[in-house]
Amino acid sequence: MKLDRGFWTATAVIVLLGLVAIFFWVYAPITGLMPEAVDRARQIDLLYRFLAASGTALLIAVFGYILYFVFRFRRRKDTPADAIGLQIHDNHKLEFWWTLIPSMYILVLAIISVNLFFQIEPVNAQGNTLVVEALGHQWFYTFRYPGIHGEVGEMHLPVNQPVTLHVSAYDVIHSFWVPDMRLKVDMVPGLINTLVFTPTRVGRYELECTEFCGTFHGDMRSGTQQDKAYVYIDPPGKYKAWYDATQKAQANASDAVQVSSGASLDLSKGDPAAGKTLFQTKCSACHALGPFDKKIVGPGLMGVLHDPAHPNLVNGDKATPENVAKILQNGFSGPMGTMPNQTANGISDKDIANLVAYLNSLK
Amino acid sequence: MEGISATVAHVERIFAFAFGIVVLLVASVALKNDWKSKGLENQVFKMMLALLALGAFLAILASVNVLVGKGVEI
Amino acid sequence: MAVAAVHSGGLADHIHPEPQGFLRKYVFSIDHKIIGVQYLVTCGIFMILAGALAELIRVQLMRANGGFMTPDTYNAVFTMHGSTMVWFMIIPLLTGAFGNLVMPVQIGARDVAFPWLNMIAYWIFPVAGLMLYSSFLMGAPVAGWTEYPPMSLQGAPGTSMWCAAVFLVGIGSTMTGMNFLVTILKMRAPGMTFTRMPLFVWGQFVTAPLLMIATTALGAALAALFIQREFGVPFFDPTKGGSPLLWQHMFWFYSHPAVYIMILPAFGIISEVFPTFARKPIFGYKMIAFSSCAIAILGFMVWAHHMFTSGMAPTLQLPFMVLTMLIAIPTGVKIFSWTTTLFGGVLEFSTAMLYSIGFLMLFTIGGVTGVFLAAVPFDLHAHGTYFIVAHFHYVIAGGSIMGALAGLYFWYPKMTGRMMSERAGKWSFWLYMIGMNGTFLPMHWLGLWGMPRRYAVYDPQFQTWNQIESWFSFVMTASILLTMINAIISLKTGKKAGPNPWKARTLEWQIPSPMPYYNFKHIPSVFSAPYDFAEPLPYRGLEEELTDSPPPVPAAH
Amino acid sequence: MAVASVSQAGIVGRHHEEPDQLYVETRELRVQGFLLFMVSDLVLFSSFIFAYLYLRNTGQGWPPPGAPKLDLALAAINSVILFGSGATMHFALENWKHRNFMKFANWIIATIVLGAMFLSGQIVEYAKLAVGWGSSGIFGAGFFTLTGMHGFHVFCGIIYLTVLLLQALQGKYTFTKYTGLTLGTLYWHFVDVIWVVLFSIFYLY
Repeated sequence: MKLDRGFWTATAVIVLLGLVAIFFWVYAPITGLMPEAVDRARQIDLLYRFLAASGTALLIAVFGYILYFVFRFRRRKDTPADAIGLQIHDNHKLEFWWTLIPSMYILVLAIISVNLFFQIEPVNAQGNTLVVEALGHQWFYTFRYPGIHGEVGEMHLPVNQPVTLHVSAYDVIHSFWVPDMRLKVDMVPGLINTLVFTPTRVGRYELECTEFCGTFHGDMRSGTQQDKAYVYIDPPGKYKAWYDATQKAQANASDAVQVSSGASLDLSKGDPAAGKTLFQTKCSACHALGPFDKKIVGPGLMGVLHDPAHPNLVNGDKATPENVAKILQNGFSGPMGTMPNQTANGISDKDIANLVAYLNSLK
Repeated sequence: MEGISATVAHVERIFAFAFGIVVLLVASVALKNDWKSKGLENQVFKMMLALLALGAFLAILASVNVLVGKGVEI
Repeated sequence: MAVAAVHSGGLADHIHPEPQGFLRKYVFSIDHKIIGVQYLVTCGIFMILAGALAELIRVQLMRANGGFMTPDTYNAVFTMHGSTMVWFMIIPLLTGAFGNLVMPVQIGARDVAFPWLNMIAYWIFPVAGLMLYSSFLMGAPVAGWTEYPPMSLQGAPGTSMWCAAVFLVGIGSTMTGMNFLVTILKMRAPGMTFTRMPLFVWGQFVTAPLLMIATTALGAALAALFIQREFGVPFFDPTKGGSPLLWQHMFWFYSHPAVYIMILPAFGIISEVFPTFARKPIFGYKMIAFSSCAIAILGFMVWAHHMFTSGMAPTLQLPFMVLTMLIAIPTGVKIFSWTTTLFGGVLEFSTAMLYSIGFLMLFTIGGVTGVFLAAVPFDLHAHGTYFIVAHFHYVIAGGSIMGALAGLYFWYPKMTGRMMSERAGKWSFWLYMIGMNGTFLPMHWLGLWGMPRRYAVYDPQFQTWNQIESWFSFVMTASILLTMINAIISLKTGKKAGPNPWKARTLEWQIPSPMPYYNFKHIPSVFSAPYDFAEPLPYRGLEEELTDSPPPVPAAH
Repeated sequence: MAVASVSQAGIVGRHHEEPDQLYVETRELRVQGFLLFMVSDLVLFSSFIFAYLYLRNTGQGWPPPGAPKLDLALAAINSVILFGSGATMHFALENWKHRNFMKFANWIIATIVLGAMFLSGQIVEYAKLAVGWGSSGIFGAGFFTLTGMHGFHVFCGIIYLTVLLLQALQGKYTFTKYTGLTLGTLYWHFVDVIWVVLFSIFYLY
């Protein structure tokens, strides 16, 4: 059977419809429905437009030909009962092309995706990056800010300031998803995951949990347990006001850990060399000598007292030798891990002084 | 107590070394004899004999502390 | 003519004696055809259960603030819906039911390689199903069918029962896989080379190793979860050194191939239906067969694409992304080949053909969204949302179940000797198409707009679309019920089918319907591929099958 | 070995019987099916080995704090015992093929004894470690789960070989038809070979 006029007409209609679909997806008002709240969102939307346009065009082609064949080659009333179809088994040329063209398409898609992937993936924190930590609980979120004691219930970000977001969870896997940011990362207990982005649009955005976490999974709240969870992107002035007010309000908030036993330590006589030996035997199983998010059981401790991105310790206190000693004395329990206290670790006051001296020497 | 368990370990090592060599030789000879046999299950047998010889070899190395894993008492 | 078959003594002439008594004939039967029907009926029961659970989900989602069920009940309901549909409905239906029913006949064998193992594999399945549903009595599992720890470590005692039940049904699957693989490798009729096998047999042949290997890996994961829950061994508990991601690796190493277990046999079914009702050979037989193999092999290398947001190393994410995209190529080849098979045919729109065309369209939608999700940057947005729900329901409800329904309408006459009502069948098809698309199409944009999955309550702006979906889901249920009623009533009232109502050309249509216990009086020999409608049938030795010559004599033991 | 001699006399009468076609074809099915069973069992072990290596390499370093020390000397002699049993099983089957019933029986009994010795060695090792499965953290998750699973396989193997020996004594197998013995040998070799891997990853790595 020759490819007749009907076939070519159908093909023309299919091509036309495909072009219309591509045109539609190129100009579809995605941002009208969903604003793009961060810098990465635009690129992800472009990828989505590419995928949607090519996908819809493919669907139109397949559906178009199926429907045309179904209509054109249906058994009619006058078709003899023993009629058979065209006895063609294959067509190597055709098969070659329809293997090659999808392969090319996949190649292009892979290049685009890989390229975009490297733009999205966490890069090393720059100098002016705001480092925020988001923590999942059953069933609310809390956040930790440099310079603010303890955990706060709302997430505010200043617009146009690069953000490095570390996430983890206390109990089960949660996730951090702001649909208007097009970004998502799971909060896995025992792991620190990272997102890097720059907010570009002021507003209030819903924060959703997409990793099933139990009874109220559909109803995760902000840390105050009152409101739905939101991320607020504020103008710099408004953010500053919020930050100052919160810092004041949180100054006297209770610690995540028990208050110190009160034993006063003399940190002045610490010996870094002795501390180094002790670190290797007592601490290195759980703490890497790497950046904060190089986590083993607890966070990495390189520059723990000198990291501008982490001016706070895991319990929210300022990173000072005294506060490090306090954690060594009392232990710590939270999403960044669990650390036994002084007695359980079997270290003396002198050991603590040595360790603090050693940690202080790491830069 | 210490002395006894050290002696036991010593004896264990000697036996492991000696019998390890026996098993290694036996498995190698068996593999050589079977080399030309055909059939699906015989191919599998040959593979397994080879692995058995490998295992015996590893046990010999372990018995003389050439191969020692992490977290293992010598 | 009235000469009983002569034994050459080989396996091909080894016939089980005719089973005597109700128990041996219909309950503890070792006949693959009876076992196939047993699977089919059991799967039907699980379909009703899981379908009812699905409707409970849809009723709950009619209102944004829920209220029909407590969140915990809702969580248990969707967990059981997913678990039942995957392990107790679709996998046994496509492998156990249709595989047993026709695969041995299509290769010209008298039975599967290990009939007793086959019987045991079947009987494990309803027992495991009872165990699964008994977990409702002790507090049903609530963490979704994926049961991610640490959530599943908090779950009710029923979670351990869930582990045991799925482990058991997995053992049954493994047995079926081994059985089918040996059967297809060793028991083909003389002349039935690999390139002369019907494509349904190819589907089963490619599925069997997946069943055998992947299911065992799942067994290990389930055993580890069970051990952790019952004995406190911290595989997955991060506070004691375990890793929640370990479960995700172990689970998806099974569950991604499981997706292909659920779709490859359905590919096989529609590859049988298309040539039969288009009266022309399948286009690109070899490409369809080899692309199935490619999909099965690639299927083992892409599991971590379910974990792009879990915090895996970026260096691992990239190869998984690219490999996942590669699967689109063999899948595309299949879709194009089936579409081209329609070209120049004499298409007869029986219900089986309608369902196959429906399969082709809906599966293509699921495949296209699958390529979307393979791209990590897009997956970062869509992961864990209703977009995912839409994607895999298009693949499973639009692909696997439509394929199974096509198979049911196609092989029902062979199974029972009677036709199903075509009129009711066409109604069921259109209801299914309308209901299926109405239910799952809106989920695409709901997900992209920000509705995560597994929410018992959701934001009010999504309520309208959810109500529309719920109403359409009732249409879908009506369609399934119509098919089931059709199948039951047609047992009694259906038109007599005769051996070959569709004028199909594979071996199972050349023997009487329903198929006799010995399958063939003489094992035929095969000298060509089955789909050349212009040629005479490519089989020798089938002359006596439809005559009333005496059945072959069972081998003496 | 009086029983064995009697039984051997019973077999001798039939040992010239040529296997018929049904037997030959069924034998192929059984061997292939059994190999596939071994493959899926191997996947089961591999999954747990993957889990162990994953926990070992992504966690807090190895050995984890508080893990007991393994005894390399005991493990070495114990491994040699198990590998030796693989060799004796090989001889058992070889002797059956060479139609020597007495030697077959002796070698298979040696295999069973060596297997039992290996199990006892494992029990001694467990006793020396003196920690529980659930209380030994990820060390126990890897070590006790895998070696326990392997020990269970050895235990099943001992029972399997005993049954085969009894069946052989009753004359179930002839010198031309002995698929069951082949399968038993395959199984026992499988158990050995798995131990090569387990021994390496727990004691040598």
